Amino acid sequence: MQEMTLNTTELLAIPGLPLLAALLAGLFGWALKDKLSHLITSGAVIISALLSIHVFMQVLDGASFYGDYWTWIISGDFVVPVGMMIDPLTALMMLVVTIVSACVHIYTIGYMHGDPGYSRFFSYISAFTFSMLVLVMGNSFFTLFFGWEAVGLFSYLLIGFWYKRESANYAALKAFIVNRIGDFGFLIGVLAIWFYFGSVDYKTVFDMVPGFVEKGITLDFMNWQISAITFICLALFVGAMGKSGQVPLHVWLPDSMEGPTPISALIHAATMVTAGVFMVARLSPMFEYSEVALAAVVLVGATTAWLCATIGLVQNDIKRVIAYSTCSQLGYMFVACGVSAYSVGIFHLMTHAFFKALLFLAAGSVIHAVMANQDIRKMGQLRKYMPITYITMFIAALALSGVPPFAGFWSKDLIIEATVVREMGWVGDFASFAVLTAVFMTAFYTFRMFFLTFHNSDRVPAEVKSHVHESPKVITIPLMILAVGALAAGAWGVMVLDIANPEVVNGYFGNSLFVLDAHNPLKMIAEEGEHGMFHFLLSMPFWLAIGGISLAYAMYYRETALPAKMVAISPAVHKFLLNKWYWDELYEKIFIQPAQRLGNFFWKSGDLAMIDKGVIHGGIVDSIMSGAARMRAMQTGMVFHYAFAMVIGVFGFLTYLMLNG
Amino acid sequence: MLETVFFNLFGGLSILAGIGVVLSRNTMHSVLFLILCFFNAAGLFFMLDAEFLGVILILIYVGAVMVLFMFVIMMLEVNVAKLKEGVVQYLPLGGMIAVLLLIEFVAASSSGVFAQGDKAVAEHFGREVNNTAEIGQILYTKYLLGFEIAAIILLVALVGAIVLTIRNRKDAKYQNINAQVKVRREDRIRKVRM
Amino acid sequence: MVGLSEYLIVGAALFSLGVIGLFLNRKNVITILMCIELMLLAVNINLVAFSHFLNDLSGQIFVFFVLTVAACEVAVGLAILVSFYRMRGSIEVEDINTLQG
Amino acid sequence: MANVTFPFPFPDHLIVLLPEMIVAVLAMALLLVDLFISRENKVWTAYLAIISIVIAAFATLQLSSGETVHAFYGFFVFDPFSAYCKLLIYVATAVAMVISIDYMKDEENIGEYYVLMLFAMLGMMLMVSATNFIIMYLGMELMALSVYVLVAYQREVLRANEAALKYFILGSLSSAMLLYGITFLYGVTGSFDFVEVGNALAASDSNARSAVLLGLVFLLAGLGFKISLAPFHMWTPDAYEGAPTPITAFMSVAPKVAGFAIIIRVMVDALPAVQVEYTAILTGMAILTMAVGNLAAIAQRNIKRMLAYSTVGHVGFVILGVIAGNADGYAGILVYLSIYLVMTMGVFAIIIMMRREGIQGELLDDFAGLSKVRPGYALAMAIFMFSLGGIPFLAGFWAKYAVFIAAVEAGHLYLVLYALLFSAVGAFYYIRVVKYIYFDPERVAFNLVESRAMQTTVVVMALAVVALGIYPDPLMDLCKQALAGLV
Amino acid sequence: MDLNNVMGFPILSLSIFLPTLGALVIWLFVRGDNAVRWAALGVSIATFLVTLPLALQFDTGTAHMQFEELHPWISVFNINYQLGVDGISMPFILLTSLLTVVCIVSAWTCIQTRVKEYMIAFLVLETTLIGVFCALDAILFYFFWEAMLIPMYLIIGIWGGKNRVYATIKFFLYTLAGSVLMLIAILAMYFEAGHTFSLLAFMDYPFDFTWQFWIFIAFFIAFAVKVPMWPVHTWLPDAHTEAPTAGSVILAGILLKMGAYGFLRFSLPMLPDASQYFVPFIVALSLVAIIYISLVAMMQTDMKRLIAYSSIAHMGFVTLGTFMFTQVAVEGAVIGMISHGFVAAALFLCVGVMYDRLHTREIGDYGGVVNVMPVFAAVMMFFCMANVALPGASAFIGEIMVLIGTFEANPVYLGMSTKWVAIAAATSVILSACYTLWMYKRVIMGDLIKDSVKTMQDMNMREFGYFVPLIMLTLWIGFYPLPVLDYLHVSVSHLVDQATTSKLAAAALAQAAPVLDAVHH
Repeated sequence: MQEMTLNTTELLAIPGLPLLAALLAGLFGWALKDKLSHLITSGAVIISALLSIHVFMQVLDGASFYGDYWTWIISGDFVVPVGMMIDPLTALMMLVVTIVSACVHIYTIGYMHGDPGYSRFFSYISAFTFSMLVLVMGNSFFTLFFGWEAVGLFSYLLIGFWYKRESANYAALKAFIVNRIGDFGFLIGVLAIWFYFGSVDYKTVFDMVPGFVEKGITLDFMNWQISAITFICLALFVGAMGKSGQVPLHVWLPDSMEGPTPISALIHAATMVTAGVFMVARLSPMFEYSEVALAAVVLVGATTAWLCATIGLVQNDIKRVIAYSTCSQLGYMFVACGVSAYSVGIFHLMTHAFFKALLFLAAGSVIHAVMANQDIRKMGQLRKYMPITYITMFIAALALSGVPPFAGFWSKDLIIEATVVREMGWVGDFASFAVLTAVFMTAFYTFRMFFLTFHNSDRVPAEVKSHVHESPKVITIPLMILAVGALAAGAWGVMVLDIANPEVVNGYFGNSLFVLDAHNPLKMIAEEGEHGMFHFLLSMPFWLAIGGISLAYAMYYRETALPAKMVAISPAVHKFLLNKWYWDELYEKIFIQPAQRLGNFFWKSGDLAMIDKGVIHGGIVDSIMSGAARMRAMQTGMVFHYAFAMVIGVFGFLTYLMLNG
Repeated sequence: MLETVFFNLFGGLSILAGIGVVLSRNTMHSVLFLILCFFNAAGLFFMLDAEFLGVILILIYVGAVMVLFMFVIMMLEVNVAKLKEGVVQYLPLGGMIAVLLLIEFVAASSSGVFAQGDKAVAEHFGREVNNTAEIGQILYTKYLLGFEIAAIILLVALVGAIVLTIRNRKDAKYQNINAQVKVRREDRIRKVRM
Repeated sequence: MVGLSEYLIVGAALFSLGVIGLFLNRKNVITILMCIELMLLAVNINLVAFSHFLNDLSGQIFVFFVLTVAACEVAVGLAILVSFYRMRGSIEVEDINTLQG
Repeated sequence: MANVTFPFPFPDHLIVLLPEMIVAVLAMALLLVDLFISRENKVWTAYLAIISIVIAAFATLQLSSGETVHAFYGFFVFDPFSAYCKLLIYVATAVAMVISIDYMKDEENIGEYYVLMLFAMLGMMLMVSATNFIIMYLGMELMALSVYVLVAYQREVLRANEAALKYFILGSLSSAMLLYGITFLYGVTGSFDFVEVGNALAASDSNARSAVLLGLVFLLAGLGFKISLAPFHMWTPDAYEGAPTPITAFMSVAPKVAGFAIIIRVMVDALPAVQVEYTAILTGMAILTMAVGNLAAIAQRNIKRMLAYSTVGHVGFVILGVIAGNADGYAGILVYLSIYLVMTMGVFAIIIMMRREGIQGELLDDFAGLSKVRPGYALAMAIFMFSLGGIPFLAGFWAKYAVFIAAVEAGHLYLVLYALLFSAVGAFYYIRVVKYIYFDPERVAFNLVESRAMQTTVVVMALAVVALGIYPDPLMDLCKQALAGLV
Repeated sequence: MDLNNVMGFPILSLSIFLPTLGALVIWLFVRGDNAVRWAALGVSIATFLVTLPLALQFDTGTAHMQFEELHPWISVFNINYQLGVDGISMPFILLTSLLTVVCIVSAWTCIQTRVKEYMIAFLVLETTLIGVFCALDAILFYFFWEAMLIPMYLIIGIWGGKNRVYATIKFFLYTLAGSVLMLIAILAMYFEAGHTFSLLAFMDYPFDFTWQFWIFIAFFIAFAVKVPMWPVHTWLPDAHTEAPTAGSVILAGILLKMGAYGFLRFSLPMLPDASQYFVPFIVALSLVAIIYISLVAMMQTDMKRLIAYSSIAHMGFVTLGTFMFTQVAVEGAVIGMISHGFVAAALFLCVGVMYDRLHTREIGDYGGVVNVMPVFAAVMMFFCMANVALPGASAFIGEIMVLIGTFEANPVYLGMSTKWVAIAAATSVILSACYTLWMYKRVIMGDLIKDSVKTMQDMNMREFGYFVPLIMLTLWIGFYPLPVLDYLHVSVSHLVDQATTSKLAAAALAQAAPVLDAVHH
């Protein structure tokens, strides 16, 4: 196969333009004023998006790129090159990132209009786009880590964008710290990779993996032997869990909704949170060799998919509902990766990016309309006022629920099939159960939110009502663009990109993903032969989704009294779910408070009491001072005491000498 | 034989007189005991063929120094002192140490080289000139330096004693600013425990 | 015959008495001065005894100097004492106590 | 038959006694001249006394040839070591006189004050050059008697009298002890001459051991008293506090120089046979001295008293040079004493200036806020204090260094470690003075009594501390050379 | 070509003494606070310019000392005025001269009393600090090491906060007590190594194990106090808290490095066997510093105290890296030190900026500062993130290299795999974020509630000005550390060789030498 090489300048421009724009808007925003700021940044990102499309087209034709640009660190054997690796996986990610980002940029022009931090916001999202592009385009674990941390930073900055809100600041801090827990794992993974492979760029490492696995190198931890590759994968996966909001590190993601809605769409739905999935897929040549790691990925993903769906059932904050659905959908993607259907995972990532961004932006449009109210109990009947938002939201909801032919259906259905097909013991059974039930719940809570917002009774407070109107074009146009994606991306993926091709190598992704034959669920699906355009009519997920939508329709469209009754039946369950399984409280109890107590203990008891007061003052200084006082007391002023001292001295020395003589 | 008797007499008396000096409650008695002690010591000097020193011990010490003592005692009217309670407190330890020290002194004094060696027995060497002349001969030659220094010491003592005790004529009254400046609280105020 | 040691023991006894008197004294300073005289006398006895037994006159010369210096010391010491008495009104040992610590 | 040969020949090499003669004669002359100087012009007595010292110093320098000359039937020696020590003593005495001028100008009988200082100096000079216990004793007494009187010089001040009385009583006791010790050494060796004593001790049999030990201990007690070695130090704080400040300055340097000089000479010439024993005793004394001096100083609020304890502490360090017992150690002692002289004189000059209207200026509190009013003096005081604390780029560091390295060389590593720990403890009270000067607000007005002479003293001493701190090589070289004839 | 080799130009001496000469001139001739400020700035910039050729003319191809100067100083004891730098010490000299400029600028308005003394103290301090890094004679090293105490004592004591006297005396005595042991170790080595104080001779001399053991302990105490390592660290929070801003900057930026530099210059090359013997001990203390101290830092209510504790934690990384004996780890430790010099210094400057306005360092007295000081908030955010060791900041390079080096280090020294040490140390990733950003949140973020905060003005150009070089350097080393690493490679590799080559065989040989000689003759 003939290798086509991509244009380096073009590739550099894709992350470079947003960076440049971000620096301009960030450093000189005061001089550029709002308009110029958003023009520069949006323009840069749009150009990036176009370039990405161009690159994508070339990649479709079989082009790729691998190369180092410069060296970051050299120290002894430790060399960290910085370069790019462009392959189908990367190209797809670039596409998603830049397009969603471009939409969000445009949307932001309208959404953030008049905000005092206007140009700062643009600077942040542009810089974020740059970071995300570095993350996906890099060719080594270090570039990955760099992007990883950089997106974390901008996520932190954007969640806390409205710094006057205490809750936003708290959410930002929480997001950063929880992410750092993941990064801790990532870092250890990188350390281990350097240690075992002596290199940190993908190509070298991936090439070495099979040989390395054969050697069966193990790590010793408290007499427990753990295979090195498993250790590496698990450590890296901890990083993915942090970034992608997987249980038990999911707690930051719903809170991150404190940030402005565009970034919820961009960062906490479409791009950054999917970095974990991207990472697992990118590292498929490693994960494939560790059954334990794969099982862990499935387990975590399935748990998240199910658990967050249950929480989503009862939430009343429009963005939180979507946020929990994001967690849940990310869980799906991990399940896909865990069952070795990496291509499907990435596929779902792509479709999800479109419909979830759309959901958020539409929700933002709603929030904008009802004057920053996010509580769906204070909405209703909004379809009358904002038809475009209503329709796009409806498309997105259907896509999320997995109703054909919307985007979500294609990818989700493949995941479920792959999960069911792939035999992974109890983990597999649990995962199958979880992803199936979660489909029902997803459909239910999505439409619960949808009906409560746009239908149901009109509960909008009177003083807000006069303000409710359809959003301006800068907001609706991105909605429509994304709606196209949410509508067509699924079909496009399966039909054009041939993502469901059982021979991954022959599909769109080519060599960029790696699956051991024994694992390949797509192949198993193909063998079972139930693949087809209309097989959905026979499949359970479809009916579960329809069931969920119907239930929501019954409860929130028809019989609006029903929900209250249901709550009354089991208030404890409702409360449990409403309080998100008490994860935050649990963490408060088992991590935060003990850490603070420990810190206080070390400080007060360790540093102050033991070292300072105990040893330094109590021990050394006190003994010196009491010695001083004693010496002072001995100097009585009485001459006969002085004489006595002299005599004793003489006597002592003489006796000593005579006895030792 | 006679020598032993005299030695015991002089030695014993000087020690007893020494005890008297220490234990006597009346300072004047102490001085008198000290004089007695010196007399007996002079006796010992004579026995050791140090006639000149024996004589000046009596002449200078008893004649001048002790008289000075008595003079000061009388001037300051401090002859009878009351016994303070501290003595009893310190007596056991102090006494013990003194006794132990004495034992060590005695041990050193009677150590081999003094008790048995060629130096141990006092022979009376025959001499050409008397003790005073002997001393005179070397004092003004070999020990001239020491002698000169001793003279200067005497001068210093003289000057010092005068400087310290001379009373300026107080008929010319003037304010001694310096003294006033230097006064400290402690100099003027004494804490009295009530 | 009386040996050297005997003389030395007399000296040792007098010296010890001086020492005891010095620090057991709670009377007045003059007694202390007398104790020192006692100690110097012990020194002199030692010196004379050694001088005699070594047949070396330098010991006696030293005694001569010691006596001279002792006399000077007494003069200066008594002068200080008198000066002190003028300021303090007492020469009791325990009253010499403003400087301490 | 008496073994006295008569007549003795005329004493040889009398010329090397020239400095002593000059001082003696000029002092006596000054005693007379002073009678003709009016009260207003008493300052001239001081000048004349200083001139006498300068002449003596000139004579000493002229005589110095690097040779060792024994004079007066071997009673007296003039060697580089004694010449160097004498120069230190001259400087200390002269500076003490300079800083006395203002302090003492209102006292009575001021003429005799300077004469007595000259006599005290003469006593020290004799000590330094003595090679014989008799001369040593006489020199010590000449010094001691003069200093007793000087301490009590302010007759109107109770504490001066008390200080003198205590110093006198204990000094007499120490003299008695010293003499008692000497008698035993004499008894064993039959001589008062250092070298002869040394030879005889080396040859003496074990029969004499207890007598020798008794002699040694009492000798060391007497000598230790002069240099304030614990437990014979207890007069020091009281005498220092009570004495007129210039005399405190004088006492804290000059007699120490003389004392260490005589100790070194006795150890080298007379006592090498019992080096093990005296090292043991001195080690014990050093341990006590460092602890007592450095600890007790912490609890003081009067700076003179604090410096007294500090002197004790320093003596504890200096004695390590003797314990080391090698040429480096003795040279280290000279280095230490030279530097100590400079630091101490500077400090006392400043303390004297602190005496001002209604304030004695001796309490640490009296220094509070000095830096704001008199930054120059504050800086100088800080320099002296850091130097006394042994912090580098100031001379005090090299003083300690010179002694400690010798002690390490002699194998006393733990002793040096102990000393260093106490020097760290000691640093506390020095830097506390800096704290008063620099960190505390001004409490009382500073109407300092200043004179050009005092200012010059402070400046010269401070510069010397810095200069010696940065480049101590010449001094160290000089001190090493000074020992050439001795060891 | 080479200033040093061709002309014998004493560039190191000039760097050392120029500040003091400048101080002298200022003391004697400059009057008026403003004139003093400008003069001090001029002197410090001149010094910085003088030190620049060190970097430019540096030969990265050799591990030998460069720009050497050798003059007899105290001939009696064979003490020489011997200077020289290698790749390890040279960067610190530049760091010092740079931070001094920053310090002087930072004190421009906030020091209003005794300006002259302040500037003089800083210039003298600069002399001693540069001297420490140049000295190749043990006594000269000690000389500068201790001399540093004097200006620092005065700086904290005179211009410090409320509790300054306690803090400065504690600082002084702590460090003095520590260095006392160093002196005795130096003296002992002097006699053992044949009457020389040359560090290079010490490095070559085969000390036997007992010697190494005890000397290591003595040096360790001296250096550990300075670093500072737990449990002798408690002077640092006090000193930092009470010091004036610039004092904290120098303290964090340079002084702490002296201890770690001591390990690199003395312990590792001179006492390789003892160093290896003590690795578990040092590792344990380093981990305590990283974990325990981080937790303590989290609970602080005083910003400077918090940053001080964070410094201790970061120095834990440095000591950890130093004692891993791998090229990467040691280089990482050095980079970590340099980086900490920028970041901690800048954080203290940030606190200083706020302190100048509200005169309080309590976190609780602030909140919502970003509303009134947006530029400042951005700058502080930058340094907080650098403190958290985000990639792109210099701290990351140091930390990752230390971790890499630790992970791959030879487990022989520890008796167990160093991987778990690296993993434990990596928790700093989480902990540093906790304490730094929590503080940032409480101080900078939030609504403007407190009236006092409302009065705060954003930074002026001068204040912004001294952050700019620090920001640029942090980014420069964060993104392009190669130039600095270039200086280190050969020197560190030489050092690692020395540290991993046992001296014991040679020592045994040296002891046997007289016997062998006797046999041969």
